Amino acid sequence: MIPAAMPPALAADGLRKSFGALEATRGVSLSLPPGRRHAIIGPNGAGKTTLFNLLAGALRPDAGRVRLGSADVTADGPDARARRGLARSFQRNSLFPGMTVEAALMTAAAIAGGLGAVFWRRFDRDRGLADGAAEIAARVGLADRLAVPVANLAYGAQRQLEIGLALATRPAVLLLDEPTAGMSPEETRAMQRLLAGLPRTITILVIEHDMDVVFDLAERVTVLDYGQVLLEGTPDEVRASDLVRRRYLGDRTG
Amino acid sequence: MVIQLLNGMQLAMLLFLLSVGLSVVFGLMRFVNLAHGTLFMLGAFVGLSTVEATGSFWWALVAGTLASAIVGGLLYLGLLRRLQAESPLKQVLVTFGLIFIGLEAARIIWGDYAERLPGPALLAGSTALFGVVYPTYRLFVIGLGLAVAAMLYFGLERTRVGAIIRAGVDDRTMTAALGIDIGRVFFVVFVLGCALAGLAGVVAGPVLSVYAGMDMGVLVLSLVVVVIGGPGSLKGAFVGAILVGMVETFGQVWLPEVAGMLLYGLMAAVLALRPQGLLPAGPRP
Amino acid sequence: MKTLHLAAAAVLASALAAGGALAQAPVKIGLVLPYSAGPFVAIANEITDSMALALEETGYMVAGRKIELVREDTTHKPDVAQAKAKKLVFEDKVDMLVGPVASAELTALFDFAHQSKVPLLIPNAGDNEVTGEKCSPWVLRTSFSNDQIVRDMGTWMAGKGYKKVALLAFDYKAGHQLMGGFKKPFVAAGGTIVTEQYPPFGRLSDFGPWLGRIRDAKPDAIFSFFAGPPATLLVQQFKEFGLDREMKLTGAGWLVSPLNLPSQGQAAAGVIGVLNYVPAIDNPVNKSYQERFQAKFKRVGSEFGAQGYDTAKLIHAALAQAGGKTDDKAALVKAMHAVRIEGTRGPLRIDPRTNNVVQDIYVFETEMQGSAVGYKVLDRIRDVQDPPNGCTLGG
Amino acid sequence: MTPPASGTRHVVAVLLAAAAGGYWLASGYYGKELLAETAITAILAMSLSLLVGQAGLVSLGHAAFFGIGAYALAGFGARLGWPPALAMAAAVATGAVAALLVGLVAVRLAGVFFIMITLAAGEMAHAWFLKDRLFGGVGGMAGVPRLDLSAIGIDTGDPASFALLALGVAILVYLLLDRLVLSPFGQTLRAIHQNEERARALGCPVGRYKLAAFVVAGAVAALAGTLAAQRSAFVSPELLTWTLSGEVLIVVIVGGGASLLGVSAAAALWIGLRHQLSTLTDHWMLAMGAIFVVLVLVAGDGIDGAVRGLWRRLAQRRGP
Repeated sequence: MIPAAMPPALAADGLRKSFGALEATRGVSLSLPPGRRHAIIGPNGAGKTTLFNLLAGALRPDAGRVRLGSADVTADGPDARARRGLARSFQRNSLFPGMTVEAALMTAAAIAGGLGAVFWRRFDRDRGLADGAAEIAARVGLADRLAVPVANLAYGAQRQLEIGLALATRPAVLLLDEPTAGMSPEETRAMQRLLAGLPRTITILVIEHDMDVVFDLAERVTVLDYGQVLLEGTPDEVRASDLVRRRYLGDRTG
Repeated sequence: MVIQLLNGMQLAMLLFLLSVGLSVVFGLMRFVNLAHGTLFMLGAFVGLSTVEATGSFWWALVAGTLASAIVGGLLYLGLLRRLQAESPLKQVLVTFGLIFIGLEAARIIWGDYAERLPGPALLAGSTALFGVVYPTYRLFVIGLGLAVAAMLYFGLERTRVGAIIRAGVDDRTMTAALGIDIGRVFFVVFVLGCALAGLAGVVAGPVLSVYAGMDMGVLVLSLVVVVIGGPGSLKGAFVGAILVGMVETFGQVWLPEVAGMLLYGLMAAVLALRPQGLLPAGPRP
Repeated sequence: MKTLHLAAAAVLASALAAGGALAQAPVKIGLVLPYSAGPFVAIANEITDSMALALEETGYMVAGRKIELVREDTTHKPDVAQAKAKKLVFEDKVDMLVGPVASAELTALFDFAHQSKVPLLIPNAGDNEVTGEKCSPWVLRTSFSNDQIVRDMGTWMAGKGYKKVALLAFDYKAGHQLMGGFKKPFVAAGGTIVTEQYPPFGRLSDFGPWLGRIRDAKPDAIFSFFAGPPATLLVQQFKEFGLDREMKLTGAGWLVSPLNLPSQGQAAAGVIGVLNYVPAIDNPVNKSYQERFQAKFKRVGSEFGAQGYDTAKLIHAALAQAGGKTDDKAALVKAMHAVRIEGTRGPLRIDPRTNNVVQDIYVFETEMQGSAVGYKVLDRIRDVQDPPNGCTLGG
Repeated sequence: MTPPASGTRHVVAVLLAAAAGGYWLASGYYGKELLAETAITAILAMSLSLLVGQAGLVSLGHAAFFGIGAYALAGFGARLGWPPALAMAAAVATGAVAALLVGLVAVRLAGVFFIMITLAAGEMAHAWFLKDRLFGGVGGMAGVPRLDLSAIGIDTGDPASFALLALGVAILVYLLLDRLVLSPFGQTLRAIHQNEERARALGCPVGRYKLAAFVVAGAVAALAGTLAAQRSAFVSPELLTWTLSGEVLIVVIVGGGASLLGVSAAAALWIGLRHQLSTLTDHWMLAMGAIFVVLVLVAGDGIDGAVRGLWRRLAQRRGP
């Protein structure tokens, strides 16, 4: 008997999704072993966001399957997938504008920890949640801004909190939707450092436009084009590919 | 049976005149105007006073329609415009407050007694139709409703303003981005809706009685029409009105035990299964 | 209650101490009526205005005491009606209550009046049970019971050749009481009920559907019970659908109340009604009432006003009989039982067996009188008195 | 949206309770009635505040659960003859079940559509009781029993005692809901209100939480209904009209939506104002309507926000 291989942390198999006549995702398959850093790139309209939403559970595929570890989560919504250890960030900041940084991080941890059903304890006096929030804040570089209302944070700091909220759920798999979108070069470098410092217990899949970020972080890269996988390989392989250069990189880097 | 159908149709056309403005305003601005019924009542009362002064139903029709349009326009400019960016909650509450203001104002001006708005002599009596004898005035109501529906349909489908309104219902930001003054379109639509509510009030005068509080019953009915048909949709308002008119008419006779709950049940079912309404306006994601 | 008696005793004592030189405290009558909201505002005002007319005739005086009306608004809410009644009794120390109009408010008031032993005079609400099985020694009715209005109408109509009748009323308690009260004697007198239609209560309504069904049943007449805007609707639609050529429209007289005539117009002509009052009643009290009412308010006084007027008359007569004394409420009620008055409706008294009024009932018809619709009395049924109906006040 | 600092909150709560107590001592008979009505309205408003202020669910059918609680008490207590305490508990449970049934459908909708479906549900309940025969239809039914507290020496038949009972229940409801609002559950509701998509992405089964809030609010509204039925020993379809739902919604918004104490104060304001105005004129609704239109327009954050704004300004003035 052959011992079963460790299942991939996140896998997609033959995902398809159409909007009316438009086929946005046409049979995409992916497999991320635990701890992998994986990036998805592709020109605008290649179907990156649709694929991301299919993986996060915001969209249901017309065909194909999504697996988280050993579980088939194809039929699950985003909340059920989150409870199975999947966390995501949003391309446009999606925060809790009425809370402080600390409260937002505590809230995220409370929801992910299933504490939301607790109605007899004080939320704001939960030491465990507060300590966790402080730890996450330190990790995303917001340790000195715990008491600041989210709405008052600068854009870059809001992006950091965006990652922080996802991390607060203690995810096994982290989906990042353009984490450096709209950031200054300086902020981008800070974000790069943040991402590089994340522990290997977290499997990461990132959609990103900034190729420096991609090639710095990713161990494998999937290039999407017209809703299909054009190529999957190591960053070097992708960089070396004529096909990719013609279809995509060429336009940018010349 | 024919009589019941005509009865249902007559009620449906009244509800259509009343609801179409509410529906388009709802669809275009996501704005729930609970005071819409109050403008219906205003039309009826102004019509009543006009008949008393001039003796002419037709002048009443004009005056009631104009009065509701003017008051509606003033309300919009002075009050409701500010609420557009606000949550639906505030709109509901402010217009809810307006209901009571309108009710009491009507009592102060026109008193507590129910009165009748006499119909035009031209339309008195009955007409034989489809083998039944039916009140002529009610046939006029049906005809008027159909005529207004046809005019609105033509206006929406064939004119530039109509195209802008349809575009606005479909995608408000996009329409604004095209450089169209969406605020002015809202205003025109709002005032037109109020005018139709006033028209409905005058037209209803000879069929129902005119009294302070006559708006309360029809308001909820017109909300049912809007929700069932699909907010913002002319066809929806038309079909919704016919559905509500028929369910009211036939339900009360055939299923008197549950008639009171029937319409609300229908409304809840539509909301639960097809929240965009039966005939939603335009494509929506 | 103890404090109330103590307070009254204190007032009495101080009055005696002053050797009667001090003016006595006024008799207070608390009015619990829907003045500000709901469909009965007009009725509330007419009752109050007419009571004031009656009391004006007496100079607001009885046996040396002033009479004072204390108004409280129920806002058409039963719980408010009850709270306001309590306020009148415990804070304003009224000697009796008059009210309400709506049956829901009466249900809310009834138990309070019964338990607090303060006389409650009902100026307009007809629920049979209130002076029947549920009767209270403290709740008196100067208006009518539903059964009293229609009991003799069945026999009357059968006698006039209306043998096949369709019943039409809203589907609620009063509707069923009035239709039931009509039906039994009518059938006993040889009549047939060909159909009974009960539209749901309280909807924006169209009688078309029911009139269609009634037409199919081919009755000689419709007997109906509606008031306010629905009554207007029915009267108009009956004509519009041409039913007036096939049958007679009859009903409890509120159908063509003076309050409705302005909105009903000429369609109201030719309706037969039965009621405890109609403006055309030919007696001196009514004539003077109508003259004064019309002079003051520029319209015809309705049955609601007449009931208010008679209520005030009866209260005044009872107070006079009791020598203006109001401390002993039981004696006051006894005085109300004892007095006989001539009211707008003819002779009136309160039946001690049921606490319901004993009065004449009028059958009338509306007709064109000049350019407007007026009333013609067809028949007068004298001294209509309810049987105890389960009320045990008579022992 | 963040709950107020605990210290001030307790001070305000004690002040409000003291004001109610002072009024109880000073008022006459009718004052006790008004006090009981205020306490009941406050309970109803606090229950709606949980929906509107915390979870962001604007219901225009909340009076339905109020009425269902009242009718259920009449049913269990008067028709079936259960002991009042048991009947009250059963009535609250009935309100919860009714809210569960409505909520299952309603929480799937958002914004205006949620408003519309709660309106429809409320109107259905209203139509039902208009038509029913068991409870007297339009005319309503009297004879609803009051809670029997003679064992602990309280005669609830006495209006002064009943006002205290209603106040006591209001305080209990406040303590309970305050706990709920400050708990992780309350925080989760606020998170959903602020950003439903994010809450879902964090793993929150949003629908279930909304449903839970809806059921709790329905149960508390039913509790208020049982008190209302006891106050007048009477139930009628008036308890379920949609205009009552609208009035309570106004009270909640004027009170600041999320602040339990704010909405309680607004309930007192509402009852007091209505009483004062209606003694002045039969057209009091005109004035009430105008006042509330202005309040809703001007005081964006309600009483709670206005008081806090004033506090801040005063604090600033005292500062450097």
